[in-house]
Amino acid sequence: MRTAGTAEQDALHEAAAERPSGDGAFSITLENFDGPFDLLLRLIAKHELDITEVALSAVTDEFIRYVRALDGAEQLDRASEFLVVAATLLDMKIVGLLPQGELVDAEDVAALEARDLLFARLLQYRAFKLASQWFGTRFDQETGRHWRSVRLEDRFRRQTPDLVWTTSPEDFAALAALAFAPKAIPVVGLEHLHAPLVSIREQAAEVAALLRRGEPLTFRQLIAGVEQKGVIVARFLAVLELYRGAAVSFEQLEPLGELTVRWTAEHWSDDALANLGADYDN
Amino acid sequence: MTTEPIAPIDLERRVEAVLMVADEPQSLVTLATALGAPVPAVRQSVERLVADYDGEAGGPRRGFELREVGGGWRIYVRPEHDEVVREFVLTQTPTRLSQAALETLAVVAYKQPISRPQIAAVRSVNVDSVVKTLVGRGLIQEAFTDPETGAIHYETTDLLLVQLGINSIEELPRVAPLLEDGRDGFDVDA
Amino acid sequence: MTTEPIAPIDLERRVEAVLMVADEPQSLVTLATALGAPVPAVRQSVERLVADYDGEAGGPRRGFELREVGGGWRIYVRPEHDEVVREFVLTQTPTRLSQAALETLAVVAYKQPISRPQIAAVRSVNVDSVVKTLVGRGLIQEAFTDPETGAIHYETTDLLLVQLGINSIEELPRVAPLLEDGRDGFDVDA
Repeated sequence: MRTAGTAEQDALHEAAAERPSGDGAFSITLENFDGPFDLLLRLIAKHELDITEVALSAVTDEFIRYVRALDGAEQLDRASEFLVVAATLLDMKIVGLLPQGELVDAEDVAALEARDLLFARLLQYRAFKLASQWFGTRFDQETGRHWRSVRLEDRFRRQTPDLVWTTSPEDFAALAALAFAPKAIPVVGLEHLHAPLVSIREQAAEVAALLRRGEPLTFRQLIAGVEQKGVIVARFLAVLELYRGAAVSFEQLEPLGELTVRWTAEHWSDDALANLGADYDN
Repeated sequence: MTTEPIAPIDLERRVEAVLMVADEPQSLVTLATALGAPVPAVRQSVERLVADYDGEAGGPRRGFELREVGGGWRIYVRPEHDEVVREFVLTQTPTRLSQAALETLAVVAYKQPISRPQIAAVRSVNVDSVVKTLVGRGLIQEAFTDPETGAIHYETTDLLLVQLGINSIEELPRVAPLLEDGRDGFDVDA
Repeated sequence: MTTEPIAPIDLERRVEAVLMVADEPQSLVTLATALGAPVPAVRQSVERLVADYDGEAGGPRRGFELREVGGGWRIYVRPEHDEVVREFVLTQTPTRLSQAALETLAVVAYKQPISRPQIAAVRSVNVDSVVKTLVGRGLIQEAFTDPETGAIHYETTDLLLVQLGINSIEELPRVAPLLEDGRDGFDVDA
């Protein structure tokens, strides 16, 4: 079994800051932590596994346990980020438990393909993580360098063309307001849903607004008056996303029958919409 | 009006003179335009000045050097004197980039032009605020907007090259070895 | 602790390194303090550099020269290259301020007097070169130097008022984010 470079491994170990929690279960602090791939890399480093090694069941267990621990209300949106990775790992674990040798059915093949895809993305993620170290080092080196950039000699300064000034006091004040405005305004990240597309997030907001009045509604009622097919699809996906976020529950008495949706979230904040539907952003 | 060709030695002195007032790296083309000399002649002059300041033309190794950075030439203090100079000029160093920002920057640098959703897919997290930071620092900029999806694509700027102390994006270390199944790639820096 | 005396040749290199990045003429005393060398040694180094750049030490007569102005030493373009340099400066100087320069100017206007690090904190970028441009354009000027930190504080000039077509900085429209933290920047003397 190959292990990753030791220097990097040490760094990963440090960053992971693992500690046994009260019940003895493994846990990882969220500080300086950067999403599912990061977690996966840290778990792999902790077990000194080559990331192409299939014997990942220990890592899978920890990963799944971690995802389960995310189950707090404020972590719901985060947890959704992990679902794809977690599902892939579970598939891999199932394949790992099967007798080695022949692959019997398409599901196993799909799991292996998913594994390859996961590894490919993990490798890519790790490659850029390593490349970023080079960036960091270069930035630090160059910050210490000094270059000649001195005030222009007076005799040349007098020769420079006059400034063309077109800014009114009002524009000037607007510029100041822009500069003084707090930089990181917490916004719902709708920007990466682009103009012609239908926003699942917006549709989710619609659905939430309709359902939060209290009365359960059928899906038919939820799409009443909507004519564009895209909007109907997005609204349906939004319902599924809200279900995934434990904000709504379904009732369907018979297959293909009327679907009744009920608002069930006790603590709801519109912030939860921020990451909703992120999987559809591509 | 015909212009006399400038003797090489004079051209070197003129390049030197212009570099004394320039506050950005100067490309050979800009220098050639300003000096009314052909680009190859300017290139030779610059090369001779580099050697000259490096002490390879009979003179001393100067306390300064001529460096190509971000697609242009600029006078730098030689690294061994940076410490002395630091105590001297009060420059203000920018705050360091976060690890997340560095990693996002690396993704953009190697995969440009790239859209935010594409960056997010590589990073597996939401990158909106980090992209905003990098644009604000002038390290990346909008390249174009995809007419179909409306997605803004980003590319790196010349300022990034200057701050990395490199001359073109091709000077970045190759990322391919890092992507190969982990055999050698990950040991590169060990 | 005793310090090794610096060899004359090394001292020359350090002096030229400092002079390459220094904005203002530097007195021998300032140089000596910064370099940790005795004033007479620095004087000799400066004298040798003057001769060196003038081509009297075996090397070429440089495109730049070391001149004493107002009690200090600074590197200037040699007058015989003035014309070329003037041409270069003309083509390089834009007639409009960049967006970054305008925003920085707005920050100074509303928060003056303000130091470079303070401006950088608001703008969250390095503002050294932009401040230099604004000073060069005569739109801002040094107000005072903080005796403790040594940080230069900047204020706007009458030229800015003229450009904006107003009589005093109080005539600028009020800005909401400034009002929120209780002081709008203009109530200081109210």
